[in-house]
Amino acid sequence: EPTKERILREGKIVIGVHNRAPWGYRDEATGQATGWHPDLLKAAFSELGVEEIDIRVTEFGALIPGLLAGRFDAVGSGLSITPERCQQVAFGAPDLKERDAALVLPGNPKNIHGYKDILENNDVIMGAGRGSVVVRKALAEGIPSERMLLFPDIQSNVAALRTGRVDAVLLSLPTVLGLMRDGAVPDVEPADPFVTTDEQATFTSVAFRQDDEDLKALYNERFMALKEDGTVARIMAKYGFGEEEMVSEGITTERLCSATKDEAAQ
Amino acid sequence: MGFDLDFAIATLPLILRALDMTLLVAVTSCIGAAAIGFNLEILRRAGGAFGLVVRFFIDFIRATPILVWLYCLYFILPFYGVRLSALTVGIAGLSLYYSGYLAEVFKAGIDAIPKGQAEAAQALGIGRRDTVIFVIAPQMLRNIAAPMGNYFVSILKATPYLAVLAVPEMLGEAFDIASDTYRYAEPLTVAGITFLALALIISRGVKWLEDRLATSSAR
Amino acid sequence: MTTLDIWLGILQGCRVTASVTLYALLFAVPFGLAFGIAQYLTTGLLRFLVTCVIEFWRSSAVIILLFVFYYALPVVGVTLSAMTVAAMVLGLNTGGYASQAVRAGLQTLDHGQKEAGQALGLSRTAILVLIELPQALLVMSPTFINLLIQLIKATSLVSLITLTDMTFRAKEISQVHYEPVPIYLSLLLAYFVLCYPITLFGRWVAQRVTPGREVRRGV
Amino acid sequence: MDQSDKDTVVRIDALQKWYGAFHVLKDISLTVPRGARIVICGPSGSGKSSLIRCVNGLEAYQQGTIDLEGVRLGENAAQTTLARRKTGMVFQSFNLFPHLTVLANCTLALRRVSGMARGEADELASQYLEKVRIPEQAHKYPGQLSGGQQQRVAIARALCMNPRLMLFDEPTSALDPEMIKEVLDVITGLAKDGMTMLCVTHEMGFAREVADEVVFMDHGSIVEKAPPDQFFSQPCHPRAREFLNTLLH
Amino acid sequence: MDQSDKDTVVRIDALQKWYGAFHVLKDISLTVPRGARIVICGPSGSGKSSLIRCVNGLEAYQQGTIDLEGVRLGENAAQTTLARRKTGMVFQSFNLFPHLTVLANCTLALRRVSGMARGEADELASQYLEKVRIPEQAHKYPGQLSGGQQQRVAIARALCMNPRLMLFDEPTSALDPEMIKEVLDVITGLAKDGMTMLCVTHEMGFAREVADEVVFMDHGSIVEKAPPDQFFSQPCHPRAREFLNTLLH
Ligand SMILES: Nc1ncnc2c1ncn2[C@@H]1O[C@H](COP(=O)(O)OP(=O)(O)OP(=O)(O)O)[C@@H](O)[C@H]1O
Ligand SMILES: Nc1ncnc2c1ncn2[C@@H]1O[C@H](COP(=O)(O)OP(=O)(O)OP(=O)(O)O)[C@@H](O)[C@H]1O
Ligand SMILES: [Mg+2]
Ligand SMILES: [Mg+2]
Repeated sequence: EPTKERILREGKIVIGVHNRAPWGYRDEATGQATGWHPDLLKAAFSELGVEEIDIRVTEFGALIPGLLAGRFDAVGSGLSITPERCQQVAFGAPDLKERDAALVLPGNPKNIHGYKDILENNDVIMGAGRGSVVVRKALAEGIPSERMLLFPDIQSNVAALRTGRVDAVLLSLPTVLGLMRDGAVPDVEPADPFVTTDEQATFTSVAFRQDDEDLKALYNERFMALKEDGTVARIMAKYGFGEEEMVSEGITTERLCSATKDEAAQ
Repeated sequence: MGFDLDFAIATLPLILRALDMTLLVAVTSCIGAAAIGFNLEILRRAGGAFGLVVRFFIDFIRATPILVWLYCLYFILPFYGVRLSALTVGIAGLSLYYSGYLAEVFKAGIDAIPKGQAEAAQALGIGRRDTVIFVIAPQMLRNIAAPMGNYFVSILKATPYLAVLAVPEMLGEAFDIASDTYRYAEPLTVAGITFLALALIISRGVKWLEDRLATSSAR
Repeated sequence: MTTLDIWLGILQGCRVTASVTLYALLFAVPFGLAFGIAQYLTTGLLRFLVTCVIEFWRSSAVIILLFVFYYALPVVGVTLSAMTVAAMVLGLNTGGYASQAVRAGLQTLDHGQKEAGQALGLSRTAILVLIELPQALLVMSPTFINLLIQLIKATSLVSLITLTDMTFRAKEISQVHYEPVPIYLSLLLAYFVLCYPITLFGRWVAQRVTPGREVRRGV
Repeated sequence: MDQSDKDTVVRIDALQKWYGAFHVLKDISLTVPRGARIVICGPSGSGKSSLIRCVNGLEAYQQGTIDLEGVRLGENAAQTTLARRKTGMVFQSFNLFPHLTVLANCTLALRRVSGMARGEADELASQYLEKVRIPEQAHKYPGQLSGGQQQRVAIARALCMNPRLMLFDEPTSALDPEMIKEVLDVITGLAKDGMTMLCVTHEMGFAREVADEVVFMDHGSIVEKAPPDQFFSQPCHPRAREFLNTLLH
Repeated sequence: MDQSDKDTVVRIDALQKWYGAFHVLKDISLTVPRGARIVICGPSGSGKSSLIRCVNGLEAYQQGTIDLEGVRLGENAAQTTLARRKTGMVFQSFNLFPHLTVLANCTLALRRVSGMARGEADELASQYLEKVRIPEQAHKYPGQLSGGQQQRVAIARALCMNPRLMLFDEPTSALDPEMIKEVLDVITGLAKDGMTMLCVTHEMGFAREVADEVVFMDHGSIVEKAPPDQFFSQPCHPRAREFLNTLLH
């Protein structure tokens, strides 16, 4: 039975998340799936009679293997669209523009305001999530891997920052906003500003299996409708996203999947 | 997804790059764990309040997972002013943790030596320290070769936990390749087989040692 | 979030930790018994094959097996639930260790026991079931209890495959509440509370099964 | 089965046994008539244990034959099992089952091999425990008994299967001097009751009192076979003479 | 140190020892003059081993005193160590160090305790190995020797430290009959050379030949002390008579 039919029949979709605000996580209070992508998916499918969003929480690195292994129907946890990932999974329409940001100790003692500052100061050790896109950007900027500590999750990164093992933790801006929003993280602050170029921005989306083109098409169709009626903007507001995070016209999944590939070819 | 043998072979050198780190951590930790464990056991045997403390320490280690220990040493000690490097924490953590297990191995090894051996040494007027070094330890080695080898394999297999401390060991390297390429089967299989091979080499080595010790002094 | 909240939050994972342990035992006990006995009884090629199976489960890194069984097997059409994978991998790994204990227990048994059974005309099976196994299992019971503790601690790995055990809960909590000290100390304590009574029970059993073996302070 | 066979419990014929290259039993022939009490002695390593274990089927042999009440040993597994049930074996180190009570030690084979019901087996075992004079220890575990008591349990356990032949392999050599007597007394009692027995022992007083015949082995061969009086007073073979000297210091 | 003390190797005075609540040695007094050869016998559990182990400092005692050539045992650690070096102990179970060669077994204490150089120690040890008649086994491991040979090594090992007193705890009871003689011969040789010795044994032939005095213990007390001839022919105490009977079966 194709995934789409099954979802419509059961009225339930299973998505993989890595438990990270604001992307996709289990609300400690209610136990329900919440976050940017779960909310989008909920809105997109609820009119089709799919009321239930079932989440599987897993490590970030296991999101795509889990999807491919059929452990869940979609990944709704802030995956960025990259050409390599495009070869493995089918991304829906880009839904959020994602800039990078850095967490630093209060007062930003090492004065970090961009990749360049990290590159130029040999004392600075940066932390990041193992397998995250910022690592690749940092390498592309020329930051040597000896000055990177890659931890499996964000709380380890934050702990490393607080204990002085790293001087800055590079994350996506939405992640940093999510961390700061509920004030749960003591003793750290976002580097203000952290300058990135437009080319360095990435775009997130929901990922499906490549076999499930029809499911993806259905989702895309519903996503466009939600964009039209303002639902997307409302959900963006809920998580504190504004103009900056809006995906501009003309940016499509196809382009994102091939664009950097051309760059790589150059 | 399938399994691409060419790709698997291509990942081999990348993964083996981290072999030296894995071996460094494993070998140092084995030596550390054995040294600490032996001293713990000798202290425990001495009895008294100190013996009780040592005994509780060993029990405590054995009742808690290694991962939590590594977290504590790495992320919690700095709050109290002790900041050790990841490699130091990794080696110290594995050594301390497995010293509790090895202390038990030494205990069994010493208990298996007939009481008469220590008595004979005593009767000859040989001091306590010399008795341990020249009479007890060499005999113990033969009794414990096999279980000690098992724990050495365990230490080897525990090195991937150091990934949480950002130490670049083999399994972490395999996961990096996987998350770069989104091909999991090949790098993990290569890493898995490498670990298995190392583990088997240790087991065989221990078996060889055991046989040698057995023939050099047939009881 | 108070330390009490953290503590209660971690305990929510206790049920999964316990279920994984219990289901894993369903694999570990039969595997350990069957393969331990098989290794004891067989010779030649058959024994080699039995040894290979045991060594595979015993010497492989659990973390890799979990990953492969959960995320890679479905690709070739075998989809097992997270609980099944966790129970099977942890269970068979523990079972591999247990089989060595069973075999060692049978081998170290006085040879005369088997001969006395033969001399009485008992069949090989009867000797195994009525004479050898009861004694071997009794002698090995402290080892089995140690393996149980190791199994409980190894369940901390199942968070990798989406099971919400105690370690997973600690991670979840640390994702909303960035205070490593109370979280990891609570986790340490949680495992200790779970495992220490078993340690004490194991010691009590060990004293019962080896009566008259007074603590030797000969050294 | 002719008449002579009926009166022969064991007939060992040209038995040869090797451990690898080591020739441990060299052309042994020995006939044990019903009711005979034969003591085997000889220096350490001469093959006494090996011989007695062959009779019980605990060791394989390479040449020659052993017949137990007319049944050829080792020809097939079923016959060997049958033959084993006809012999009771008592070991130097007792080999009681430490996890079973004295009574359970005795009834194990009765119930598993002869398929006897529990009550009946218990009763029979109690009789034999009385015979070896420890009925009151029935519910203790072997570990709680003295060596002499343990060896007597081992004898009772063997007797329960109602053997035609009892084999003893140095039954007293692991015992303290004081306990040796109580065990030898029990064996002497059995002999008086007419039990056929083959006994490896160095207890010369016992041999003199009980044996019909003393067999002296050396280097895997039987070098002398004589009634005890003759053997002790005028051994023919020089090795036997030497051996007797060492025994008496 | 007065003259009588010079001629006394051990003086045990009103010795009392308990294992927990169990009174194992009850008011033992015994004097061993230089050159004396005393055999201790008695039923199992009567406290023979405990007594001999107290003399060697292997066991602590609660009351009474032991003086070794005028040195009070246990008063301080250094004196005890010194006293221990003056006694050589031979155990029932040999207790050789299985991981060392015969020669290394003998030289270990010489080198570690007396701080002797290797060559010198080897030479001295070889002399004693010759004395116990196994110089040719020097480079074997204990596991490759027979029980009798092992026990002779144990004796040589003790002799190397040049003890004033040799203690033997049933040195032959773990041996096969044939090997008992070779060990007893060695001990007899020592006795002839004038070595002072305290020997627990049940070998009556040996006691008769070698001992100056036989001490019979029962339930932790010395109940009879007599020259061997008198002890064996007309023991006064009923327990001693009973005990001698069991030994002779
Ligand atoms: N399983 C075996 N493999 C090889 N050689 C063996 C084995 N069992 C016994 N032997 C050897 O066979 C010889 C005879 O052994 P056996 O036990 O029959 O002697 P024995 O007369 O009973 O001696 P003892 O008085 O010491 O019991 C010995 O030299 C022994 O080393
Ligand atoms: N460590 C101990 N703790 C408690 N009781 C002990 C201990 N060692 C010996 N005993 C007891 O003390 C008593 C005397 O023991 P000892 O070994 O001195 O006797 P023995 O005369 O040498 O006997 P045997 O002839 O059996 O060697 C025995 O009843 C024994 O059970
Ligand atoms: Mg024998
Ligand atoms: Mg004794």
